[in-house]
Amino acid sequence: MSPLLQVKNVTKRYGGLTANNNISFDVAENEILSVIGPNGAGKSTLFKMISSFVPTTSGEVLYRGERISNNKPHIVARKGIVRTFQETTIFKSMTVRESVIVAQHLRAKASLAGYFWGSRAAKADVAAFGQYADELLEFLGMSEISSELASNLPQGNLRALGIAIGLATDPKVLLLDEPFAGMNHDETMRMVDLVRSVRDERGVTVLLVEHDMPAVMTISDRILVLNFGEKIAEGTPSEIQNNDKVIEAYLGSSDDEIGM
Amino acid sequence: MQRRALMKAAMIAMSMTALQTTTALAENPVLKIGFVGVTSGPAASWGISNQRSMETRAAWINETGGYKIGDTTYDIEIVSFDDQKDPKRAIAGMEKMAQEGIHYVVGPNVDDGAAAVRPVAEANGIMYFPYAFPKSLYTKPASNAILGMVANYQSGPAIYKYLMKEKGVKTVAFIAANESDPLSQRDSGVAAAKALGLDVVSDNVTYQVDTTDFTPVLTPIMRERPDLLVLSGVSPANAPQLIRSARELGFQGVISTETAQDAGVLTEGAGDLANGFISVGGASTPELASPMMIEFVDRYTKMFGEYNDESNTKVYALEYILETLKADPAAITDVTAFQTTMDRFEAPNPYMKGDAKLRYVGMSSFGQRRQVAVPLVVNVFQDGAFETLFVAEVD
Amino acid sequence: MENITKRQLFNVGLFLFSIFIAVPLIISATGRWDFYFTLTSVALLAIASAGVWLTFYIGRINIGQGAFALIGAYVSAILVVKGGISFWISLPAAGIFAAIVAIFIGMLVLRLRGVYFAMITLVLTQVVTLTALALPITNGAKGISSIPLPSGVSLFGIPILPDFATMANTKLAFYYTACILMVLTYAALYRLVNSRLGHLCRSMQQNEELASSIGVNIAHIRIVIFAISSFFGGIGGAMFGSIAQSVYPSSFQVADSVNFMLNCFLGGLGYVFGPMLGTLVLYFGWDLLFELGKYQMLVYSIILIAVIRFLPNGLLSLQFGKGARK
Amino acid sequence: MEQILANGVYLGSQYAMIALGLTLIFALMNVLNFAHGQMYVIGGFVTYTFYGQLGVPFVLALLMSCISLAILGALIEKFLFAPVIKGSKREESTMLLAAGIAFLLDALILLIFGEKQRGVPKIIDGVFNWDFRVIMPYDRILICVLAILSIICFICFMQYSKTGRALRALAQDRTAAQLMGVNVDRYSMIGFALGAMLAGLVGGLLVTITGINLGMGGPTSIKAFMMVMIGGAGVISGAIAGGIILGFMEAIGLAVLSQYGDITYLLIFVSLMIFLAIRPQGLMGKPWG
Repeated sequence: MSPLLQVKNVTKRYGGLTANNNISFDVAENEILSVIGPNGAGKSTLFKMISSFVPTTSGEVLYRGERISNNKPHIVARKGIVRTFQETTIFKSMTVRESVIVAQHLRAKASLAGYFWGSRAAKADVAAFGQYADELLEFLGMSEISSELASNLPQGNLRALGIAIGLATDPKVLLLDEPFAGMNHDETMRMVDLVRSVRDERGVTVLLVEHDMPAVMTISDRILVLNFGEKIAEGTPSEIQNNDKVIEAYLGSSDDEIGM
Repeated sequence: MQRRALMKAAMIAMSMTALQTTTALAENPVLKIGFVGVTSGPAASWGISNQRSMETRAAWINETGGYKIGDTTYDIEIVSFDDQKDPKRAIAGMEKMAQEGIHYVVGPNVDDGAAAVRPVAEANGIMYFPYAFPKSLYTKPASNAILGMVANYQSGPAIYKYLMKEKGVKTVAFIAANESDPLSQRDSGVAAAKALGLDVVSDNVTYQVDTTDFTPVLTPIMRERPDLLVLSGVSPANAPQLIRSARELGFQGVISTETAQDAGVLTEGAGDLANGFISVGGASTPELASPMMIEFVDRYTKMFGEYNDESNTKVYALEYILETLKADPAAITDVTAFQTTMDRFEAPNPYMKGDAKLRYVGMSSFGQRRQVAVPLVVNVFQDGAFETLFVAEVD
Repeated sequence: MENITKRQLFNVGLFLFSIFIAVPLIISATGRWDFYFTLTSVALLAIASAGVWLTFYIGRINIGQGAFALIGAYVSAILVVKGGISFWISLPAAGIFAAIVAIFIGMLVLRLRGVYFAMITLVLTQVVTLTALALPITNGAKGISSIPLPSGVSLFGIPILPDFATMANTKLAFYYTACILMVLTYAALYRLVNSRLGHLCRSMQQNEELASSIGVNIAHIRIVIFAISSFFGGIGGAMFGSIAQSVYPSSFQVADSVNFMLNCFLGGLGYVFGPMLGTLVLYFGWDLLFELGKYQMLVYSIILIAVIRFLPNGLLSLQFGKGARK
Repeated sequence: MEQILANGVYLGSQYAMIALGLTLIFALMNVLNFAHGQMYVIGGFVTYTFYGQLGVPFVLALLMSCISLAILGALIEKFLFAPVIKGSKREESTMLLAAGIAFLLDALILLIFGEKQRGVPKIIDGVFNWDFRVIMPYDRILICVLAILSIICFICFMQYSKTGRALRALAQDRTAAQLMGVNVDRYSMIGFALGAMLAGLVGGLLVTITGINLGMGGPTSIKAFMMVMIGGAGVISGAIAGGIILGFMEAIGLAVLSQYGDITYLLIFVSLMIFLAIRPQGLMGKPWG
């Protein structure tokens, strides 16, 4: 069986700076794969290339054998590869529920004009969107805050909202950008459970970039380690924990906890 | 608290409005004459000189007991509307005039405004005196516009002819601002010059109205070394700078324009460099000004602190309206009576020495009498004041 | 969003009643006939402002609506004068032509944001004015004047629209036409904003990256919105040309573009009907202050500053209170 | 060719100064100051009144322009912009305020200084003429030199003085500056005053050459916007570059394109649009959301 997502010899250069150098790996269906690495290792850039937010300098990303890199983000999203954001990138003045409804854009059956005129299909869509939003928020345990304005949410909920927005698009692959950053232990564990259930109950393949080592070790099926734009290791959590190169990379920059 | 502050502001505005409307109570019935033109923004000086000459004259009339038309003596009230040089506003202004029951309006100051108000003026029976030159405003079927000054296609040829004869001018260059009015004036100027046999060496150099440095604009023209440089439709603000730049670039020929200018502005902006600059003016030069003109200038200066020579050409419209009404009192409310009177109207010109007449002309340019006969006074600037170069008539 | 409350229905009814019945009644009672033109202008400028508001809705400051209004005015004038086509056909044609131009220009400039977009649209206004001055078809500096009034339209011999030229009171006819167009525009705008396209616009206004990550083709929607916006501009401009019966390169200029934008700010960017109110206050306000003579501009600007100082989110924020509604 | 160069330097230096004030205000508070041109005009009229009317020495009159505009700018910031920025949901709302202020200043200029074009006596007579290859009146050369000197002073001020450094920190990141202990409110006001002062200074300088009238305000603002956009919004080097580029564009454009007559400016504007479309953040700017 061919892997769901293949990253093949991907390189990104910004001027003279190499952010990613010749990186290759595969992601299997229904897997949780984490990308880790010290600050500036090029994790975010890798994510941006997979979701086509930036073009690759060379190499390509394949989804079910089809090339998705160097494309428009919305086209990649349409194929089912959806990313969330590192920062608090949200729809500030929408409520949680509104955000989730808007995010179901790709599930719409009626045309934009249909919505304008209020066609039957559009009405059906609207009803379906609302229902699905409630369902999703229930699933994510966010029902109580569904009518809160996004800009009023505390940080932990913001990340959950990010995931909710991502999930609302019905993704096949969800790219989570540092879902645990800035969370305490309890919050992190709750999020770990959530990500797991997303995979288990919704059949979504999850790719995540993270700093929080314990969380990554608990959640991941496999881990990919980057350092200075190079892939230095790939394997199961226990393999990674015992990998000399990884230990060296992390010892060499033990002081940084937050960052790219 | 915020709401209260806002309310307060609104109240103040309203009470100010109320205060303004309580105009001087006079025993005479009031005859309202309108003005629609630009009195704010970049072109403010055109409209303001216009409005102020009307207000000066009205105040003068009222002070001396009013104006007798037929058996009634009227006080004159000037109702002004600032159209901000926007044709849309000009229409609103003309509507406002109709609302006030006004049948005689001076303005607008520019081509687009004058064209835009035409439907309103014709529908509401308003005669208006634009300072805009397009012939379509004055030729049939247009009926209600009367050109309030000498058009450049009338003054231009006269000036060129004079310069050809007196100064041996053979080549001419035109420069205009990149706007409707100046461009139209340039085109008709070029046509007139060609018809006279002048060699037009440059006619497509334009400048933006907001130009602050004319040197780069003028450089290509200077290479052609024309005998005459015509500043088509130049605004009083730009004229001194153009003159200064041209002279500083070493231009030796004659510079002229067909619009009215202010001597003070020229002195301040270009000083001696403006000597010899030819423009079209009214009748305020000492050689021509009647005692009445001198008194007018006096009163204007007292009222507004400073005279504007542009008003020399703008003093006439109100006088024409009043004199024509005097000739036919029925015309106060009936513009068709006014229009018929126009064909035979004649009165002495109070602002000029000699026996100049006020009458309506324009047969040769428009095919109907839709222009005021103001003397075509061509002035030359010399050491801070205008001198009359020659005077001609328009038919 | 689908359920219109009774209160809203009542408000709409009240609004329609006031513009179509109450205003004409009040005008004929008070004899202030000049208000017709002013209100007609307000309606038409409000249409163009609605377009600007729509571009604000995708997070773009549009100071180029004057350009599209001018394009619309010229297209209609040229079709009517040189092509001999009925005004009623030239009106949508003007809108569509403006929209097509917007699509081409939009493809070039819509990726700009913030002040950069604002600036380039401002330059666009100048470009269109200068083009109108330079082109032979627009008659250059001389403009197009003596445009005939809208002619009558009949379908299968049944008159649908009267011939304006034979009318005794074109003011009223233009007023009604402008009001109907305005009502249609705002109804469409309201529908649009509350339909999925509107939601997508809002998502783009708040975060374009996130919007594209959920599969929104932001480039496409921007162009669609810009085209609709310019369509409104074209319609407003064409109608104005018909009232003034003349079009000049200076009929719509930078000052107009800026005013369209100010209308939106003044009314409130968060409210669909903001630009309508903003236009009414800004344009009508100027006329009402007419009595002040040379202090008109002074008082006008002071009031404007006071409004923005105390109601920085627009006039309509007064009614809805802080933070209410979207 | 030499003439074009000279024209370009002259125009560029004065444009750059106009753009500097605008970009400073923009960088500090994200306000596109529509009233910048009006401030320039007021500066011109103040110098005109003191130098042209009252006979005060030119330098003193210039100083009066600077002081009065700085005060005006500070007041406008403190009582209008600062509260509006705080209370408004979308920061673009300040554009309405800026436009309102532009209207207000226009009205005040008309009431106080009148509608006429004003000019002052030449500060130096004579024309520098290098064999008809470069013709430049001496007063222009002087103003050009003064403008360049002012720009250098301004850059030094921003680089080396404490205030300048605080302003730059503020421009870069408001929140960070606040954390670093910069008094944001105070420095916003100082920055705005400085920006207004620059406008007044140019007005005062240029009144000796071009004169001044109330109509110059709006167009000057628009021109300044263009320069800022060419160079990149909110970047000081960008404003200078933008000013010089626009200056040269006009000088060269008018010389090279003059054969195309009426469409010279059309071509200039269209090329500007194309440039911005290709390089949306200008030469040196950072994209602004």
